[in-house]
Amino acid sequence: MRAVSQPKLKLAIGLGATCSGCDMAIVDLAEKLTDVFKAVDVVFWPTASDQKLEELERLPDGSVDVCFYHGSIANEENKEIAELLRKKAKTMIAFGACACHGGIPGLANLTTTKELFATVYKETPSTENPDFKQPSIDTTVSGYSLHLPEKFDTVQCLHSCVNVDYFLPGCPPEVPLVEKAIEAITTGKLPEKGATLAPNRILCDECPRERQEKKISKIFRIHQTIPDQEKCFLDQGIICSGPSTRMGCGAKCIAANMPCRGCMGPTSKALDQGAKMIASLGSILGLEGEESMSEDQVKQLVDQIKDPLGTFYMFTLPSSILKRRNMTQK
Amino acid sequence: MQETKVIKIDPITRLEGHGKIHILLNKSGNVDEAYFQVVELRGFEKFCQGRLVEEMPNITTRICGVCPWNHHLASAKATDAVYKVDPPEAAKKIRELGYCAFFIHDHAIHFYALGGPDFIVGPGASPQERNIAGVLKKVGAEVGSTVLRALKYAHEIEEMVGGRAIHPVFAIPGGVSKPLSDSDCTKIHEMGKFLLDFSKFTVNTFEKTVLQTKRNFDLLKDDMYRLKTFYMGTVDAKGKMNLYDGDLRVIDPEGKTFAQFKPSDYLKHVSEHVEPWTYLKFPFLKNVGWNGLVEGRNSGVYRVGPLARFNVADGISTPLAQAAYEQMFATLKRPAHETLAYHWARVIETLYASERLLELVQDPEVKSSKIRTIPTATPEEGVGAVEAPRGTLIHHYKTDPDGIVQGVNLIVATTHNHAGICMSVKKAAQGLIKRGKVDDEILNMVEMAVRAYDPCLACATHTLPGQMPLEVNIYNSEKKLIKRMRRL
Amino acid sequence: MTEMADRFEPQILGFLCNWCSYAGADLAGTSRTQYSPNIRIIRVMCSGRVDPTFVLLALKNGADGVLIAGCHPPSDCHYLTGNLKARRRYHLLLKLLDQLGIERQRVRLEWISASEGEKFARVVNEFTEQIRALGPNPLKAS
Amino acid sequence: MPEQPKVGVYLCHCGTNIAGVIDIKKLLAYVETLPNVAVARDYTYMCSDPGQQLIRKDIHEYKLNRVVVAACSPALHEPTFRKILQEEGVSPYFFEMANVREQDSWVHMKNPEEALEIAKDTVRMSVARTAKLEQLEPKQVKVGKRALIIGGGISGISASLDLANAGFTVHLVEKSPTIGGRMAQLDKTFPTMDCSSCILTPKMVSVSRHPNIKLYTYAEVKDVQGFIGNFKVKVLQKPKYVDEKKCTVCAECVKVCPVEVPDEFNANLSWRKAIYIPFPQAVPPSYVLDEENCLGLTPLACGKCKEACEPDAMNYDDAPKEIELDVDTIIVATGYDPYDPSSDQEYNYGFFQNVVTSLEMERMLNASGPTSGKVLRPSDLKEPQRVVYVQCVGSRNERTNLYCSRVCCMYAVKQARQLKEKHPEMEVRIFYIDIRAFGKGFEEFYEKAARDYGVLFTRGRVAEILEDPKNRNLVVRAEDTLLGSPLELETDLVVLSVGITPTVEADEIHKILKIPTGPDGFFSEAHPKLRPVDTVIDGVLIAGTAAGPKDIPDAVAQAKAAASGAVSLMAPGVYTVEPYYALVDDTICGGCGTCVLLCPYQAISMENKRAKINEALCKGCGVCASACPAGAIKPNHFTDEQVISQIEQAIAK
Repeated sequence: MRAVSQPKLKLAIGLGATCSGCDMAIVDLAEKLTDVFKAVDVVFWPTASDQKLEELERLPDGSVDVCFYHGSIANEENKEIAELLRKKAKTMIAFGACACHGGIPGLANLTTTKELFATVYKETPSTENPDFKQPSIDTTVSGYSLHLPEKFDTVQCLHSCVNVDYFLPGCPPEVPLVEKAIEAITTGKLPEKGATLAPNRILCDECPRERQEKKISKIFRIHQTIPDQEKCFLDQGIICSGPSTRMGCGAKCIAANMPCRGCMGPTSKALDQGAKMIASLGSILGLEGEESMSEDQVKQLVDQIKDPLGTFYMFTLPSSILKRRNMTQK
Repeated sequence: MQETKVIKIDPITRLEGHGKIHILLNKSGNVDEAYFQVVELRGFEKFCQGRLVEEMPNITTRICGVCPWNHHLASAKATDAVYKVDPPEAAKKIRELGYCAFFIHDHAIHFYALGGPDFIVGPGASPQERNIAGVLKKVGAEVGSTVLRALKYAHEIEEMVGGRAIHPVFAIPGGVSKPLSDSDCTKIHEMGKFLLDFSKFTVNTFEKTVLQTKRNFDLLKDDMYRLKTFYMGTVDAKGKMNLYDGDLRVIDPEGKTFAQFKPSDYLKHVSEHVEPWTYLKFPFLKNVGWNGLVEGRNSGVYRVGPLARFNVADGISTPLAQAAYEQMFATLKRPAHETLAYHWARVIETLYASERLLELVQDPEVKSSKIRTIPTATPEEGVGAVEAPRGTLIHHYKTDPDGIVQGVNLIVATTHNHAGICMSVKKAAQGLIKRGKVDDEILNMVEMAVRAYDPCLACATHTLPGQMPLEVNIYNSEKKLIKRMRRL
Repeated sequence: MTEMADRFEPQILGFLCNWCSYAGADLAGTSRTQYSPNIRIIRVMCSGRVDPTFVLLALKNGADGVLIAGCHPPSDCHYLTGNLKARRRYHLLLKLLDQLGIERQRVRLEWISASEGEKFARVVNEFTEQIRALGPNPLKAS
Repeated sequence: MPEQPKVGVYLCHCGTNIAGVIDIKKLLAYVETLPNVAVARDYTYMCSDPGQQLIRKDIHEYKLNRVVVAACSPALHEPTFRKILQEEGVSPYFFEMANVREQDSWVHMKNPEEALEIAKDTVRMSVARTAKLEQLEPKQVKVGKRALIIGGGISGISASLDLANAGFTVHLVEKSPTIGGRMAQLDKTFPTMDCSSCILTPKMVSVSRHPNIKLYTYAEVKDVQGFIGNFKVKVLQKPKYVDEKKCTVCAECVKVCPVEVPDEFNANLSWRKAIYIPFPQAVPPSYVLDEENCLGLTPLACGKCKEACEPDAMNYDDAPKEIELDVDTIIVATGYDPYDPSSDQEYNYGFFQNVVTSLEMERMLNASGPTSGKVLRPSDLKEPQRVVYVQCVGSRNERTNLYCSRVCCMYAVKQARQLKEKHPEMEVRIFYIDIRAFGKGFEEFYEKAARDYGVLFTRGRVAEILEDPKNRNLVVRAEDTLLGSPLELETDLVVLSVGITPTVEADEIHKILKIPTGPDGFFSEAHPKLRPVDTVIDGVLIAGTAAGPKDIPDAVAQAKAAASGAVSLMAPGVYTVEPYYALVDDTICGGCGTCVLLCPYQAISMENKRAKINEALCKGCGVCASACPAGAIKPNHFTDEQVISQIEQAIAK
């Protein structure tokens, strides 16, 4: 632990488009690691205590040692806040799946604000909106204009908006990782910038299940079978993103007998988690008897995978190579 | 100074989710109008289309990291319905067991960290004080460690049952993924006992700090914090309050049962109204109709959440909670319209959740390994509802024969309460802001009206949350900004 | 020539396996078979080396079409079965492209042996016209 | 940290091949603007000595550490230029070839502007790629002096003798009870007309006598593991039930054996016993008892041969032997099977007795054959007066095989001549598409057959063969494509000149050794011109008809080539493996096991939760690398970074 004499580390916890699960994770952390938190001085954490934005604005640039930023950038306000925090913080850490990779809300990149409004404010069965009123950026009510921040068509992860020094993935990041990170920060033992503060191996490394050399002939969906708790999911024909996903989460989902969906994102050597899943699954699926397989049989085989995008990019669409669905297609 | 002002409270702190409040003052500086805005939207309803329906329990937890459990379970129940499967009793009980732990966790955090400070530390205290630290200072550090321990235990139980506490993964169509071992149950039982004591203590703390503190109790009963609306909540077969399953019951402002129905029939009873100035919709009772943000019998506005559950239920199935429930309605006339009484009902629910958790963990069935029913029917459509800490939560899915989601509809607690919150804000503001006089205490007391609902805008907007920073903008009659106070 | 000027000229990127398709392309050369000048070629050892990541990158970098060419299945593959892996990945990738709103016709898998110089030329011509009809890669703008 | 790349770019005119289409000046001007390019030049022939000198000079003058040559296909001159770098002290793997001839100037001759653009893009991609190239160290493996030769036909025999004579140990594995193969079945060989067995038998004997040759007949290769210098071979030898050493070939057993079966050596035109010797000159000279046909391998069932055997060579307890061999190189000489025409309805082979194959004819012509040299028609065992040959049966036909079997024309002419020699009065007619007489002395041989022997040649494919049920005479319907008139003629005997097809066993070997086959099923060479006897598997070579149809001289020539190929691999004692193998990044791999079964060479294994790649087994295809969900596998010289650098430059912005 660090010497008490040192000045406390100034920590800011900022947020954009987030489910606040990351906040909760930090609360847990505070519960579990009171002594770690003794070493830091939370100068800014809107979720947990009252602070005025002015206080943050008044702080000299770079006066905050570290900022944990969670959530993605989904509207103009998120962007402003991210930029402000970047100015104030010496070290900017993308905290959690949304900030690192876009997270599940990043799946909104499959659509546009326009489509989304149509669904939410019109098509949903409980909505009663015959003349399709929809939220607008500026509305005048009883003579006053109310402003709504504009929602971006494309959800961005933090590093596509501001310069990020470190990445702390997970949905939400697991306590041991955050603990290590804070440890590294307080002791000034951070790796070189741009690093991800989690092991660079894949989940299988910490997965206790027994594995075979991979070959799959039939895909099972989780509700269709009762997985053997001792055996690798893929060996049982259940899609698991573990092989394309960074370890460090403690394989808790696996322990709960549920396959990995990739919230930690890919390793530093894999550019695009989804593409990698396609390459690996495409290789091991139908490996047996591949020589005698007809084109049609191959098609049927891969048709067992109903939602490749949703399954393989569940957490990383905004940080993937194509980032979003192309909407110009006729 | 006789200028027209707009006070923009943006954003409100110590709330989950993202929103703004605008208070419009008239020439005399009194409150003319008040608007409560939810400023973000993620559109799960849209991008969940095309997903595998069995993944929905995992996807929809990300609507909210504060209350992922209710989404996880409502979603799982919806997928049960989509696949027309009835999970084994054990699975249902395991789901409810974890849910109880989550309720304790969520309610405790709200009482001690988010809502409580207003009473315990006092609405006038400085912002730096008005937080969990301040609370612990007031109630004593040893209490602090008890609270932290309780949160830790609840968290551990959630993790044991759900795989993870934040964003659990265990519930799937037809049951749960993992059974509970004997040793799990023993541990849970031990921790459960502590949680029960903790809940009793919390109820006492509430009584001491709120009921027996005149200033606070007056505040609680003050008319500016009262709202006469319909209420909706879940009741079991015996009409008792239930958090995991049951019928939805609606009572009118006088307390008479207005409707009782299966969640799957919600469309016959609930509709949503859209306003252009907020991303959040306004649900209302279809059979009363939308008449704007007004109180009373002729307005379709209804409220959900702890107070609503207490108002609609005929009682609570566990002894201690039942006693506290009776005591509450001995003090307040039923149905209770005092918005701040949400806090009271909330702490009593903590007690219920602890009692129920102990009941369940001692039920031999939760150790059964029969926790899955494999679906055989062709998936079509299904509704799943639970009582979230903040009120009724409804998930509704349609799929194609492959189980690919075609349509999603979500109505979450804070959305049900949206109209209520708006009206509470206006009422409180009208009661508090006179002749343009606005200070931090006043603003905070306005926020208190909102905080009572413990609104989770993360949920409400399913929709990007982040908590609600507070911004106060005072404009002159030319709508020029002359003063700004903003919290983030 | 002038009216050709404003005609859309697709830019196609081809991943050719070293042993069959690249040699096939060479044969087209040695036999002086002329074909559309719209393809740029990257040599890989085997069609099984082509990572879907490469295809997405090519599209992201503005390629209007991507050709993957390897040895004829089942057994011509110099590495015995690399082409079969390529085929399965390809069909899975097409499903992903659908979901990403990219016309699946922009990515094409062909079997071209070392002796099929003519076929290589024909494939490039066909593919060029197919993409021409499809129009430019929508991602080019971004 | 890799040092800053200094790239030298060299544009080859290739005479006018490139410069005639691509404006080299413009290209040069463009190339000079590219990042990292220290020097760019053009020259008429980069591969020429002066051309090479340019590069050598610049490497020192400009301290070049990367070289790009824009010229022909890397398949041609990559080795040439790599050698230059090596000699000048730069790693040869820092070289990149931009193919602007085969894939540019030659295919866009009428489109010089576009050709120039393509050249720019191609060179730009190459230059970008060189920046990502890595220093690679070729691997050395020890290689001993032991060779395995699969197949004891003339190719296998020649290769064995050459290697054995050069002092190498040879394990020769033959599936049938004797070596000799197809050649032993032939009577005479074209164009020299010398007797096949007269030239073959001595070689067979010297194989059996050679101290360096270990012979395994009646045996098949079941499994091969490992790599050059370290092949582990499993051979399964079937029981002969006769002790070769004791057997005196007295034939007493044959006399008593009650079982008769068709004699495959005589193309099933005669009968043999269950205990038999394939042919008198068989090597090893011993009888063999084939168990499928024997009554029962026990005195109870029969046991007559055992009683009859003076030297007591019979051993009913003989059992299959599994033999394990360690060898350094392998030559595959599995030979061919004659095409089976049964499935071609038009010829009615198998229905009309008097339709025979050329191999059947060959056996009839043989003095020690089933008819002791007499040509008889099967229906009535009379000597035919009219014989018709049908060419290209099972060759040059999209319904059967597209390729030319290369020997049918000549053996048909040869047999025709033999027939005319025996029966000058006989009418022998050959229906042909065109006579392919390309070999040494072939044309003369063919001329002579027509001119001096009066063999009749009719150009045209036989459409169908009909039979007169009474006398079993045949009617051949064809079109004389020279006269352009249909023609129908009666004949006594039809000989189908059947082609050459890969053996059934070849497919087994293809799977065991993992050497690819072409569409026709023959083994593929590593390079059709430059490496005709090598396969893609280091240390595995091919010879004879296993690699494609050929006649005896070509087969022997190729066998000798394979032998010398094997020598050049084994003689140095070490072999250098191209460093195109894949590496596993241990800091990434989590041991998911995805890659293991994908490797066609079983080069990947799991060692304490990490994938491990055997560099000597790996051929660098990169399937594992693309499949690795962790991105942990890097295939040398085709790494993600290298390919991506090309992708990023491919599309002119």
